Formats: sequence, structure tokens, C-alpha cells
Amino acid sequence: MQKKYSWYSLLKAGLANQDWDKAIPSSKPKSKYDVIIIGGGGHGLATAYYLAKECGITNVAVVEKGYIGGGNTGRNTTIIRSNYLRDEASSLYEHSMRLWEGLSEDLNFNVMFSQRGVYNLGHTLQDMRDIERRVNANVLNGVDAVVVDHKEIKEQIPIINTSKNVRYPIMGASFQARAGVARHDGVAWGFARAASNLGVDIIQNCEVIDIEVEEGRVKGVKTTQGDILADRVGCVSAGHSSVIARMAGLRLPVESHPLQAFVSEAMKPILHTVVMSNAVHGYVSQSDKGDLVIGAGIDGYNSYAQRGSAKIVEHCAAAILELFPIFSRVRMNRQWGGIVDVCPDACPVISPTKVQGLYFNCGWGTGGFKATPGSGNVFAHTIAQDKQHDLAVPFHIDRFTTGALIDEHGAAGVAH
Amino acid sequence: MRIEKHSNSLIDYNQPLSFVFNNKAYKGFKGDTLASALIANNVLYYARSFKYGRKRGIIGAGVEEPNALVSLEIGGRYTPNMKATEIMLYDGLSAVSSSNPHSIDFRAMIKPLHRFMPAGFYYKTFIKQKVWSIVEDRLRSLSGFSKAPSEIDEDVYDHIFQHTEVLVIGGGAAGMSAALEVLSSSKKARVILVDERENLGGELTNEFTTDQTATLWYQETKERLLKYRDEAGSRLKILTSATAYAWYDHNYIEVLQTIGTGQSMIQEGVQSARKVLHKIRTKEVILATGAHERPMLFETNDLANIMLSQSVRRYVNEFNVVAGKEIVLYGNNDSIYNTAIDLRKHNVESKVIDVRASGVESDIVLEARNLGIEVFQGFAILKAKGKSRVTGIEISKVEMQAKPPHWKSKWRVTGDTQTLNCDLLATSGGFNPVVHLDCHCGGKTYFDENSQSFLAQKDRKNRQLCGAVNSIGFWKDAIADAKNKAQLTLLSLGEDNEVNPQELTNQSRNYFNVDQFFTPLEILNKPKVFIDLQNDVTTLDVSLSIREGYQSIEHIKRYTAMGFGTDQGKTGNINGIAVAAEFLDAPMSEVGTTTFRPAYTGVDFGAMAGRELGDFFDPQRFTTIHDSHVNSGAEFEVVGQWYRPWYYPKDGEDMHQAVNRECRAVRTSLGMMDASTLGKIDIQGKDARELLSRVYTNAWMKLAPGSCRYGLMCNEKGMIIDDGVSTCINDNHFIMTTTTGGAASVYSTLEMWLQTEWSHLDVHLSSVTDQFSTVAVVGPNARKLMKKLCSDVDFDSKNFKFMQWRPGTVCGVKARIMRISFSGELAYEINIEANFGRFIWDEVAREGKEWNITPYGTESMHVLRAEKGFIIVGQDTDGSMTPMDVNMNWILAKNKPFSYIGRRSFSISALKSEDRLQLVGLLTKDDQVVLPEGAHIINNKGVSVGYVTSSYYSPALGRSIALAQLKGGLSKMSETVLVKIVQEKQGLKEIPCEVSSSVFYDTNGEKVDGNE
Amino acid sequence: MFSIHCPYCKEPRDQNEFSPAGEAFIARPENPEALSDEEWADYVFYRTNLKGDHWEQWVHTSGCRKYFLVKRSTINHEVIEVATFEEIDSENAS
Amino acid sequence: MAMSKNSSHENMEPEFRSTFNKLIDEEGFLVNQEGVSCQEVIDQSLLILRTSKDSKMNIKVAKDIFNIELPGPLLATFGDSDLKCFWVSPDEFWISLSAQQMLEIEEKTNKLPLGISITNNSAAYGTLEFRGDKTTDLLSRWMSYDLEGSLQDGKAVSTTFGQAPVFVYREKKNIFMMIRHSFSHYVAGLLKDSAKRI
Ligand SMILES: Cc1cc2nc3c(=O)[nH]c(=O)nc-3n(C[C@H](O)[C@H](O)[C@H](O)COP(=O)(O)OP(=O)(O)OC[C@H]3O[C@@H](n4cnc5c(N)ncnc54)[C@H](O)[C@@H]3O)c2cc1C
Ligand SMILES: NC(=O)c1ccc[n+]([C@@H]2O[C@H](COP(=O)([O-])OP(=O)(O)OC[C@H]3O[C@@H](n4cnc5c(N)ncnc54)[C@H](O)[C@@H]3O)[C@@H](O)[C@H]2O)c1
Ligand SMILES: Cc1cc2nc3c(=O)[nH]c(=O)nc-3n(C[C@H](O)[C@H](O)[C@H](O)COP(=O)(O)O)c2cc1C
Ligand SMILES: [Zn+2]
Repeated sequence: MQKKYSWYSLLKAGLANQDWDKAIPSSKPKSKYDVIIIGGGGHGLATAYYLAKECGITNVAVVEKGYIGGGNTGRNTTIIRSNYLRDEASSLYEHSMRLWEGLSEDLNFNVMFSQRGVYNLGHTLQDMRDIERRVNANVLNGVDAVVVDHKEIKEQIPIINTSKNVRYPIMGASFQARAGVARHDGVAWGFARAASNLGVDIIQNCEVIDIEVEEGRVKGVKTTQGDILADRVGCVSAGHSSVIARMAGLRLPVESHPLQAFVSEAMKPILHTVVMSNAVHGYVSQSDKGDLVIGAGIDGYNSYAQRGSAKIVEHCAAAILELFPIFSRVRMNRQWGGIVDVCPDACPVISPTKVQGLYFNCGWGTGGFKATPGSGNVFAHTIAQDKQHDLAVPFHIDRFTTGALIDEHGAAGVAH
Repeated sequence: MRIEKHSNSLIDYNQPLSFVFNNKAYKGFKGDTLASALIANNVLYYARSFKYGRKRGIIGAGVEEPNALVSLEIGGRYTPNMKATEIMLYDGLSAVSSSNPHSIDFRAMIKPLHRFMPAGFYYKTFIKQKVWSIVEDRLRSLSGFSKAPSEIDEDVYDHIFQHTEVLVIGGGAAGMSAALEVLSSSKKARVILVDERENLGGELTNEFTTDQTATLWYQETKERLLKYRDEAGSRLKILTSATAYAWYDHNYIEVLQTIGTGQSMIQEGVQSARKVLHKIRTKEVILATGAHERPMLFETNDLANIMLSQSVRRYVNEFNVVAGKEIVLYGNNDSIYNTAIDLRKHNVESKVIDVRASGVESDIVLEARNLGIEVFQGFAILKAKGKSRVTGIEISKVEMQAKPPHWKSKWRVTGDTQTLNCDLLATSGGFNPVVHLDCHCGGKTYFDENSQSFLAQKDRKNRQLCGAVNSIGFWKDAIADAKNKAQLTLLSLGEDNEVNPQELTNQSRNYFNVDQFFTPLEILNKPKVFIDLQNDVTTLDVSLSIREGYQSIEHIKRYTAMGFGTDQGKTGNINGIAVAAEFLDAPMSEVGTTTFRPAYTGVDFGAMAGRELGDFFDPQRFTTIHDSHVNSGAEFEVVGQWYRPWYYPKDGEDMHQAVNRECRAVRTSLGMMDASTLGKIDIQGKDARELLSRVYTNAWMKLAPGSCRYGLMCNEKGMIIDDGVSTCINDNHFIMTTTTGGAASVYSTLEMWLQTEWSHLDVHLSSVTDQFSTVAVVGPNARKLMKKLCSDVDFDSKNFKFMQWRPGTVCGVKARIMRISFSGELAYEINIEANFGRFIWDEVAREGKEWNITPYGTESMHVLRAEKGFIIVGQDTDGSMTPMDVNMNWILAKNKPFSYIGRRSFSISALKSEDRLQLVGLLTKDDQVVLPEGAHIINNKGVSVGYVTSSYYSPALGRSIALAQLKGGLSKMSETVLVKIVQEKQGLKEIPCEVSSSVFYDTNGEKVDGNE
Repeated sequence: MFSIHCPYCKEPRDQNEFSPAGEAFIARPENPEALSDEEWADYVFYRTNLKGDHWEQWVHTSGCRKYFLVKRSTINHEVIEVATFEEIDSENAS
Repeated sequence: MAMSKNSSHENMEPEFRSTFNKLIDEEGFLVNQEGVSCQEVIDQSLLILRTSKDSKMNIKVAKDIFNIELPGPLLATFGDSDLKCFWVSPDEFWISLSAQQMLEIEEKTNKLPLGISITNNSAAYGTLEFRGDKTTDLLSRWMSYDLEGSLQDGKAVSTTFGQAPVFVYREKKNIFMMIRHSFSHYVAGLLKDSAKRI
């Protein structure tokens, strides 16, 4: 058992120079596990955690080709909200939201979940219709949401430009008060620490290079650290999902695209909430450190390069200045990209596959960070029972064959 | 303080400048940076650090500076987080520290608690969500540097696209030499030479003090370059104060040039850009970005007046200033001797402490000794003494137990410590080639044992490295290297120039020939050995991070915040890597670097956006009639990029009143509308019909010339994506109209099919959206007006039927008149060449007065079409509606031989489900209540079963009407449903409605022929 | 911003003149009605999404408006080859 | 152009408004300053000629109707008086001609062989002419095309200006730019703004 984080332990450590347990113990792979999770991002680590905690399966390995949290989990703009349009999606994201609300305590690790509220701005009449529709749906689904007009927005965010004389004037917004942001790396680390505390092996620098399938059943994986056997393999490798699928002879309804973000230099607090806008393509919050964290749109071409093109970030900077002209002389400090796996209906796939024992959790595209605990939770149950968790049922991969798509383009529209 | 004037300095003593820093007035000179001017004025403290609030001084002289962050100016020119070292002084400058070193600082006050706040502190504390939600905002107010700006920027920023064969980045000795070589060896190649400093020369000015030939070479080279730049048909652009900050794919590089820092850019009514962003596409890159010096590690190495050796040298040589009197230079390479020698030549005394073993009597050591400089060899500094500024050092003898190639140094401190006094300490731990840009776009680094630094990947396509970035220290070698690389560059460009590589001398004054990193555990395990000064990351933080299992360098970075600051770890990161290597017991090559990303140095958001703001953010597209709408006081609705009249309020009308008036006019007499924004595609070729029947769901093979037809377009998923009327001009010629917002995507989708799948079809498409203006004349009296306007068309309803078109002449202008209707009334759309659009509009308005013709906008159009149950794609559909869902089975052709786009999907199970959302009409029981659009319909369990897509008050019916998507709605006619209003101040409200047909008005279509 | 050599305009142009148009060589089935739902879904939704040298379609939107084929590394974005549809067809024929 | 008399408007001359009508000054200038000027060229009509796969027929049609040779990629050819033919794509050519010429050939364009079509797009575009040695300086603020290095005399390309699609060609030293009607306001705005800082 690991030492608990508390004021007491902190004090003791400070006084006695006593050491902490390893939060992320390094492991070498064993030859066989009950379950292998491919991908040490937030979703993969959360899956392992809930497998161990709620499904009683502790003989689990999380196999990560680089360092944990180094994929999209470590490069996203951390917006967490559950105000999705369709019932299926909003149930899943709301499930996640509830888990977020107790996550730090559950993990004994402060993931700095900060419920500072999220505004989704509307700039056209159709935006406002869509906002009304979505907010009404949210409320009926028990998700907190309100429509606010431009005056209320201005009251809450005095630095925002609500002038009518701009290209895309702000007409109103939806606001979710329980929404917010969290410390992305902390989420990966918190899940990793808690999972390994329950016996999960977290194996870094270990790339899966092939999947062993025999007579339609998964047998295990080949990795850069040797072969590992398991009857059940869960793939949670985000941008690389198609690559893993190919190893098992499968194709997926996803494409990988670059998605970019950038941060400014740190400033004193000026923006206390999260603002997103589909129409002008940008979203922004200010981190606890003081930097503005800004997300841009995706590039239209396929890529695995973890970088995007200049036009996208420059347009995004312009979009942010349309909303917040006072940031003109603030400087961009760093810009980076992730690889997002985009599904045609902007909803994820949480599903068994044609290969027995092989499960996929992918297609979260530009907005899966917010789902991290919920996704891991339902995926763990899906793997453990070899039967989809109730909330995961609509996200079966077969929906692309039956046509039962869950179109979330409206709510997911811009990357976040 | 200033030292004696000397000729190498760039200071212009004839131009004194006044400025204010932290509310005190100072004087400086043209050529100073804010930093050099403040050093001249003996200013010591510039800022407080991020976490512990420690007072900090300047350590660097350029962009690598982590400490001296200031806020520049006020109001509309206020700029946060500028480095004092990057601000060129101008008269009247005013700046304050980003975090005031002189005020009381909470972070510094809790000093006894600092030991309880190691890296990762916050992950272990405030774990209860409720507590965190309270604490977080308090903590936030402690972080951040400058305050954010509060006013709108007074300045503007331009973007300029540039193209060149060769881009030389860095204008030091190497870059100047490379640029010159390219220009003189090639007759065609264009060159752009950029440097972030105000002057060319880079570090070469430092050599002037000791080397006359350097001065001569510089002057001559600069002159030759300027001649190339200024000649007619010049092939050379020189951009100074211009930083290459990002290297994107395919040799696309962005360079930010500063025209003015904080001074007003508005002079004599002309506003020049504050910064210009050059967007450079180049065939070849020559990287000559030099190297950054890195500091040595010892206890409390963050005190004020502990600087970098090369920076002290630059301050003396370039700016004529020095920050102390009792100076100690400390390091592991020859750079410290150079600084000492230069100081001596300018009559400033110093001592040198060299960790390298005694007995190595190289030229430079001898030269220093000969000048009377005291040299300690084989000594190291263990600790800097002093409260906030350095007042002395503790030194001790050290020995290296193992030498390269063994990667681990095993330094040992031997002997007793002694104390030396000093008021300025300058250190050099070797140099990091500035490889940042090279890595932005895929370049890798490797660890070089000799220089103990990460060097750029040796070979990359279309890129050469030269000079200090190529770990070449001696300036003459840098020049020779640059020439060689320039020749290789020309070779790569395909020029058949001769390549005569010059030998490098490998002179001993090579800063890149350094000993092992000096990282003895005796020092690393002490508190307050700072790696990242801006974020207060110490060696112990790195050690803790590793012990807790955060061992990858990327985890260390994220756990400790090392390299996260505005300097992005330019000086500190390498020490962090060395320290991690020591604690991990792994070679530095294995530890590796973190990822280099843009921006090399910060880029103003304003500069990134350029002029694409306000009206230029997105094109505003206007019809040719726009001015008239403006004159009529129209409110506009933005549809796609178009500005369409929304409604035309008169005499203080609100929208509701205006729309009622407009609708009534259309229904009772005559209205007019500008329909020019609809997309129009000219389709010609013998297979034009075939194309239409492949992309529309209905039949097109029999549509006669002179007729029009409505079509619905789906994607392969079977979902409606667009609709519109297409006109048959003749058997080989059609004109398709699309929705305003869908025009571009429909056009490119059609092209896509034609080019990638159906290239055998003989069809040509041309966009004619801009060719025609369209004036719709709508209402029972439309025919009367048309007859008045156009005499060469027979408007009799038996001869010119609904859904037909006729060529004619309207007010002397050739027109195509279509009789189609989106309102259910008699209507004609007059299509004329756009240059006559305004004229025809005005004529229609004038001649229509007789029937009180009323211009109406999109809002009335929406009401009118909703009364008739016509859908708006994108409002009543949302990308997930099939034609069946909107009750338009009639538009699905049964017997087309070709399986039109989308058809196959109609037969998959979910699309056939009875329970889908389907488009119906809703009539509120209380006919005066207008449903809010977006409100949901609920079932008896309170669960949503649909929502309102369109809702209006219908003046024609004297009641409200609405369209809605309702689960299984088409089989629920006449049933009562509840619409729930969730956001009501006085509690939730439910509105009962009756499900109805979506056609509310003139259900039998009797109005379409209007009045005779 | 990529620089793409348009095989019709026969010179490199900046990316902002082009639009990506998806994975290449996904032929529309000759007879959609004859396909099973799985086969139809495979055509409409499923993609190879290759990591490596990837054939894709681009269209020179604000240039010649032609669709063409590009083989581009999705790992480092290097363009390896561009071709017109005719070129590829004739290559396949021979 | 398309005018004929109509009984009820016997004495009325339809008012023709050029694309940049309200945006230019009295002398027809959009920009007029040291080093660069920009003027609207009026009385230019535009036909889009779409060709078939049979190149012999294409050559013949071009000869018969316009008396011009079809140019190769990115080039322009020049015919009688002011008639110009631009390559736009392998099967698309733009013919720029005067209104008078337009009337003269109208007959011939009505009977085209199969596979060839002509679309009149005269009203869709307006043309600007740029003169002066600072032209590229001005245009390169909004155009990524290498005007200096690649746009030689007689070359014609369709590209972008800011976010607007435009068609540019060089005749001798001057650059001409054709802009869609609906983007004229936008393009004029960008030009006027940037010209302030040239
Ligand atoms: C710029 C950006 C901004 C975003 N903003 C938001 C936001 O504001 N809100 C939000 O909710 N979402 C956001 N997202 C999306 C979000 O980041 C992702 O949906 C989410 O993090 C996915 O988590 P994951 O664990 O599935 O994937 P990842 O964190 O990417 O984890 C997948 C892991 O699999 C590993 N892997 C891949 N291949 C192999 C292999 N062969 N062997 C072993 N391991 C392998 C990878 O190395 C990686 O670590 C954003 C994404 C980006 C890029
Ligand atoms: N930096 C050092 O302290 C150092 C180390 C070794 C050698 N030297 C000296 O350096 C010279 C070698 O010449 P060199 O030309 O290779 O180096 P240099 O340092 O003289 O010149 C490099 C130039 O590139 C500029 N630069 C760096 N990154 C840039 C960017 N992204 N955009 C624009 N400009 C950028 C720098 O400001 C500098 O002016 C000799 O004089 C030698 O004595 C200096
Ligand atoms: C929410 C968030 C905030 C960040 N803040 C900073 C920051 O203040 N400074 C910084 O240098 N990088 C910051 N980063 C970016 C990281 O340095 C890094 O670029 C990103 O995690 C992607 O990893 P990579 O660049 O190593 O590929 C931040 C990243 C995220 C996701
Ligand atoms: Zn082209």
C-alpha cells in the first residue's frame, strides 16, 4: 500500500526528509495478464483503475509506448463539461462529470478539478437555436445548463467584447456551471498511482507492435519489451487506434487529424471561466499558473505527426482577439499538437470487435478528456463482463452498419 | 555602471534617452537595451520568482533571459512580460517589474514553509473537492507575472508572404558569411537574412576588443551585403529585429519583425505596423543561430548579480556597461577567460575560477595570466553568499575521478573551502547550440560528448548548419564553415557552382570543447540550487520527481514545471537534463531533451492574427443591392459569409412588427426580396441531366426546357444536405440553385463526383453565383407588376405556369424570369446580370409602389415558408434527417437506374425505424402563444421526444405555428403533446400543442396563381 | 503550411489554395443495392487511416479546381508523389 | 451587353454598375499613391470556355470563335484587339474580351459541338490593374503566391487574396486581378488598409 497524501504526510516528509513512495512505479511486463490495456493515456489508466477497483480484476497491465499521459491526455485544453445534445451522449458525459466531482478524493490525488463554468457562445441565429435546443435537452436530462444573453455574459466576463459591431457579435451562450477544467497530467498520474496501488502494472516505453489473434480470439500482444499474453485486450490508444486495429486485421470508422493548442505567457488572473466559440473557432481558459490555454481547430488532413499548420493557430489567435481584444499584446509562449481520432458522428466507439476478447475505446476525437473517468469506468465493466456497460451500448461500433448514429456535431462542433 | 567609452560599443552617446523604471527616472543612450541602461544605472533587482518570490537580477543579455520580466508602458500600449534584455531603449520608455522586487511578497514571507512545498505539492494537498474549490482562487492570485492588459491595443500588425531560395537564420559571423557566399556564387538565388537583434554581427562584436581582423571583416562584409541589398533588382532582403520563431512543414518559416517596441507607431497621422510577421517559404535554410551559454550550478546560484559569462562580455563590449567591480568568472570552458580578458582590456579587474584541472596551460590561460588575471584552476564554487545579491563565494578544490568517454563524471570536492568576495559573478557551463527551430518540424538532436550539448541532427534535406549552432566556436572557423555550407546549399538548389571546402583551424579558443558537466552530488543535494530560475525549480525538485517515479524527462518537466516559463528553459533545461542524468544514473543522451516547439520567443497574439480582425476576420460578402438595403435601414442576418437583409424596420418598429407588416404585404399585395445570395451553378453537357438525377433524389430525365424543378440532395449517409430549384435551359444546359450557406460545398461535391468517379460523363460546372442578381417579386399582384416591367413575356398563368421560366427583357435588361415560389404566393424571380442588379431592384421598387410593394428580409421569408411547411435545410434538419423524416417520400424516385447518392442508406435498419425524429407541425392550444425554438417536446415521463425547429407568429393565420421534430411524429397527427419550457423565472411551464401537418396555410395551393 | 505541387498547374502552391479530400482509392460501389449493410458501411464510414505513406485526394480549390492524388507521409508530412487520376489509371492499366 | 428597348421604358438607359463602382474614387482608383496604384478596368467581359477531351476540336473551336490559340498551363495568349485567353485548368479557359467583341461572337457561341461549352460570367468579376514598383509589396500582404519569382509577363494564375478567390495575370509590368463581385468589398477593404502602410 502506498502512503496516503495528506497534510500530515506532507509535513512529515518536509521535516524528516523522509521519502515518498513511488507514485508511478516502473514495471517490467510479466508474461501473462488477465487484461492488457494498450495506451497509457487517461482513458487507459482509468480503465485499469476501475477494472481493479470495481471489477475485481487486478492482474492488469497498461502498456504505453512512451510516457504515460504523453498522448492527448497531456496536450489537451482540459475542458470538462457534460452539456451534450443527444441523450446517449449526455448520459455518458454526465456519468463522467459525477465521477470528476469525487475524483480527487477517490484517487487520493488532487487532480485540480476546477468547476469554473463553461460558456459556449452563439454568434448567429442558428447558433442560438442550437443552444436553446441543447440547453433544454440538458435540463431534461438532469444536466445543469442555462441560456444566457449577451448582457449576462458581459456582466460575468467584463473583458469580453460584446459589441454588436464585430464580424460575429456575441448573441448569447449556453452556460454550464459545474463544468470546468482539470490538471491534465495530474489526471493521468492520479489514475496511474491509484491503479498501481491496486496491483496494476504500468509499463512505459513499451510499444505494442502486433496483436496475436488465433481463430478469431485475441491471445496477447507483441511489444518492444517482448510478448505478453492475455485473453482480453482493451485498446485505448486514441490517435493511434487505426494502427492498433490494423494489427488485428480490423479497420475503424475513424481518421487521425492534428489538433493544436497554445499557451500564452503567465499573467495575473484575468479570466475566471472557460469560453468557447464554434463560430470563430477558439476556446480559452486561464490556468492556475496564469497562462491562457487556448485551443484551435483541427487540420483537415490525416496526420500522426503531433503538429499542425500555422494557419489554424493564427486564425485561432484572431478568433480569441475578436472575443478578447485586450489580449492583443499578450504573447504566445508555446504551441503544440496532438493526434485526435475523429468519428463520423463525433461520438466515441466503446465496443467489442469481431475479434473475441479485443475491445476498442476510441474515436473521442477532439473532446474526450472530459470523459476520462466515465470512459474508463464503462470500458472496464465492458471488458470485465464481456458485455457492454449500459451507458456504452449506444456506442457500439455496429452503429455505423445499422445507421444508429449519435450525431453530436452540434455540441462537439469545434475541437475541445 | 558605464565603463570608459570604447569604439566597439554600439552605444550612441550623442543620443541620450530618458526613461522610467519602477517609478524612477533614469538616463540611457540610443543603442542600449532596457537591461543595459539599467545596469548602467546600477539597478540590481528586477523581479521576484514564481514560487518562492525570491528577488532576482538579470542573468542574460538576450532572449534567453529568465528573470528580468517587466511590464512595458500603460494603456493601449501596455505589454506584459517583456524581457528587459530584449527591449531596445527609446525616449520616454516606461516600465515596471512584472512582480515588484521591492514590495512585500507573500510568497517570500512564508519562507519557512518552502521546504514543505516541494514539486508536486498541490497534487498531495487540498484533495477534498470542496476545499479545493475554495483554495484555488486564492492560490491563483499568487501566480502569474505581469497583470494582463486592460485596454485595446493601439497598434496594428501586418503579415507579408515572402519567397526565397535561401533563408539564412542568424546574422552573426556565420550567417553574414553564408548569405554573402550564396549571393556571390550564384546569379539567381534570392536570399533573406534574418536576425533577432537590431544589428548584424551576433557575438562577433565581442571579438573586436581583442581581434582587429574581426572588426575589419565585419565592416567589409556588412558593406558588401548592404550593396547587394540596395542594388537594382536586389536578391537580398535583410530583416533585423526579426526572429524566426517557428519552422513549419515544407520549409515554411515564420519570422516576427519588431518595428517598434512600446513607442507610439502613429506619426503624422500615419500608422506603421508595430510588428510584421513574415511568412517565408524557402527552398533552402541555412541555420546560423549561434549558441546560448548555460549557467553553472551551486547553492543559491540565483542571487542577484550572478550572470552568464558571455552576457557580461556582451554588456562590456556592446553596451559599455558592467554590473560590478569585484568580478569573478567561473566555468568549465574558455569563454570565462575571454570575458576576463575583455574586461581587463577595458580596465575592469576580475578573477577566474576554472573547474578544469590545473596544469592545462593553453594559450588563453596564459594570455589571461599575462594580463595579470588571477586564475584558480581545478576549483569549484560550492555556494554563493549574500542575502539577495551575491557578496561572495565559497570555493573548493575539485577533482574529476573518471573522464570521458565514460559518461559519468564522478566529481569530488576535495580540500577545504575558502571564501572570496565578489559583487558580480559570471558563469559559463558551456554552450547550447540554438537548435530549437531545427526541431520544430521533425529534426532530432543527438548528444555530443565533446561539447556536452545536444546538437542538431547531422543531415537534413534542404538545410545546412554553420557557425556556433554547428558547435564551432572560433569566428574565423564559423566564417569558413558558413562558406562551405553556402556552397552545399547552392548545390542542393541545383546550381552547378564549384565546391571548394575550406579547412577549419580548430583553434583552441573553442567554447565547445568543454569538460564534463559539473554535477557533484555534494552540490546537487543542497537546497536552493536552481535549475529553472523563473519557475524556481531546484535540483532537489528533480531528484524528488525521479524518486516518486516521474522519471522521463517529459515527466520531470511536467512535475516540476522546468522549462515551462517565458524563456522555455533556454539556459536552464540542459542543467536539468544533466541533473536528471546524475540522479537516474543514466547518460544524458538517454535522458534526452524535451520537445522544442514554437515559439522560439513569444509572439504577440495581435501579430499572429495580423489584420484578419474585425471586418477582415472573415470576408463579408454583399449582393449588388446591398447599399439599397442599408439605405432602407435593414437589419442584417449573417448567412455563411453573406449579409442578408433580415427585416426592414420602419418608424421604430421592432422585428415582430416589421415582420408582420412584411408578411402581410406579401400575402395581400406585393413584396420583393433580394435572393441573390443563393448559390447558382451552371451545368452544361449532354450528361447534365444524368448528373442531376445522380445527386438529387428525384427524377430529372423528363424535365422540359423552360421548366424548373425542386430537388433534394443527400449525402451517402442518406441525410439531407441541401435543396434548391434547378432550371432546364435546354437539354444540355441546366442552372442549379443551392442554399446560400451550402453553395461552396455543393459545388465542390459535384466536382468531386465528376472528377473522381464519373469522369466519363460529359458535364461542365461553373459557378455563376456572382454572375446573377436575383430579385424576387412575390404576392398576388406580382403578375401585374411583371407585366408592367416586361413586355416581351406572356405572363398569363396558362402560358407561363408555376415552375417554369422565360427569357425576357426587364426594364431594358435581359433577364431570366423564373416562376417559383417559396411563400406559396404567385412569385417571379428576375435574374439579371449582376451589374444591373441594383438598377432592377430600384425599378421594381419604383414601379411596384402602386401595389405598395414591400421589401422583406429573411425573417419574413422564414415565416412565409413555414406557413407553407417548406423546410430550411440546417434549421429544420440538422444533418441527421432523411427525406422520409421530413415527410418527403414523394421526392424519392423509385425507378432511377442509377443508385443516386444516399439511396442505399435508406434501407439500413435505423433509417427505416418508425421511431425516428420526424418533421411535423405543432399548433399551440392557446393560439397566441409562440413556442420558443429549441424547446423540447416531452412524453408523460418527462423525457424529451422531440424539439421545436421553427416557430413564428403567422400574421396570415392570426395564430402561432411551429415545425418540430417529433419521435414517430408522422403517425401522431392530431395528438396532443407537451412542450416544456425549462428556463422560466416563475418555474417550469408546459405548453400543450396539437400535432398537425406541417402545411398551415393554403393547404390546397390555390394562391400560387395570384390575382389576374 | 504545406507546399503542394499541383499536377495540373505544374508548380508548387501553398496549402491555403487546396483542400484535403480524404483517403484515396475508395471507389463508390458499382451497385450499392447489391451490397450487404456491412459492405456499405465499410464504404461510407470505415477508413484505413494509414500511418505511413498515405495516398489521399486533394483538390486545388482556388486554383484549377482539379482533384488529384497525393502520396504523403502521415508521419512527417513529406509529399512523396503527386498524380492525376488519369496517370494512376493508366499506370494500373499497364 | 444585354440591352434592348422595352416599350414601357422607352427612354430609359439601364444603369450599369461596375463591380467596384462604389469603392473607387472619381478617377477610378482604389489606391493611388507613390509606388503603387490600383484602378478598375471596365468594359471587360468574361467567357468561360470548357473544352472536351478531343483536343483537335478544342483548338478548332478556339480558332473559329475567338481566333485565338489555347494557352498551356498557367499562361495567357493574346488575340485580336484586347481579346485574351487564359489557361485555368486543363479543360477550362477564360476569355477576356470587350463588350463589343462579345456581341460580335454571340451568334457563334450558340452552336457549339458536344463536349464544349461556354458560360458567360462577365458580371461575376471585376478587374483591377496594379501599377508601380511597390505592387508586390502591397499584394504580398494578402497573397501567398510568389508574385516576384513566378508571375512573369504572360502568366496567369488563380489563387487567393486573403480569403477571397482571385485570378491574377501579368501583362508587361502590370498585374491584373479579377475578383468576384461579392468579394469586391472585402478585397477593396484589405487593399486600402494595407496601402496605408506601404
Ligand atoms: C490540442 C487538444 C485539445 C483538446 N482539448 C480537449 C478539451 O478541452 N476537452 C476534452 O474533453 N478533450 C480535449 N481533447 C481531446 C482529449 O485530449 C482526448 O480525447 C483524450 O485525452 C483521449 O485520451 P486517451 O487516453 O484516449 O488518449 P491518449 O492520452 O492519447 O492516450 C493514448 C495512449 O496510447 C499510446 N499508444 C499509442 N499507440 C500505442 C502502441 N502501439 N503501444 C502502446 N501504447 C500506444 C499513446 O502513446 C498514448 O499515450 C483535446 C485534444 C487535443 C489534442
Ligand atoms: N553565443 C556565444 O556566446 C558564442 C559561442 C560560441 C561562439 N561564439 C562566437 O559566435 C560567432 C560564431 O558566429 P555565429 O554566427 O555562429 O553565432 P552568433 O551567436 O554570433 O550569431 C547568431 C545570431 O543568430 C541570432 N539568432 C538566433 N536565433 C535566432 C532566430 N530564431 N531568429 C533570428 N535570429 C536568431 C542571434 O541573435 C545572433 O545574432 C563567433 O564570433 C564566435 O566567437 C559565440
Ligand atoms: C493545459 C496545458 C497548459 C500548458 N501550459 C504550459 C505552459 O505554461 N508553459 C509551457 O511551456 N507549456 C505549457 N503546456 C504545453 C506543454 O509544454 C507541451 O507542449 C504539451 O504538453 C505537449 O507536449 P510536447 O510539446 O512535449 O509534445 C501546457 C499544456 C497544457 C495541455
Ligand atoms: Zn492546380
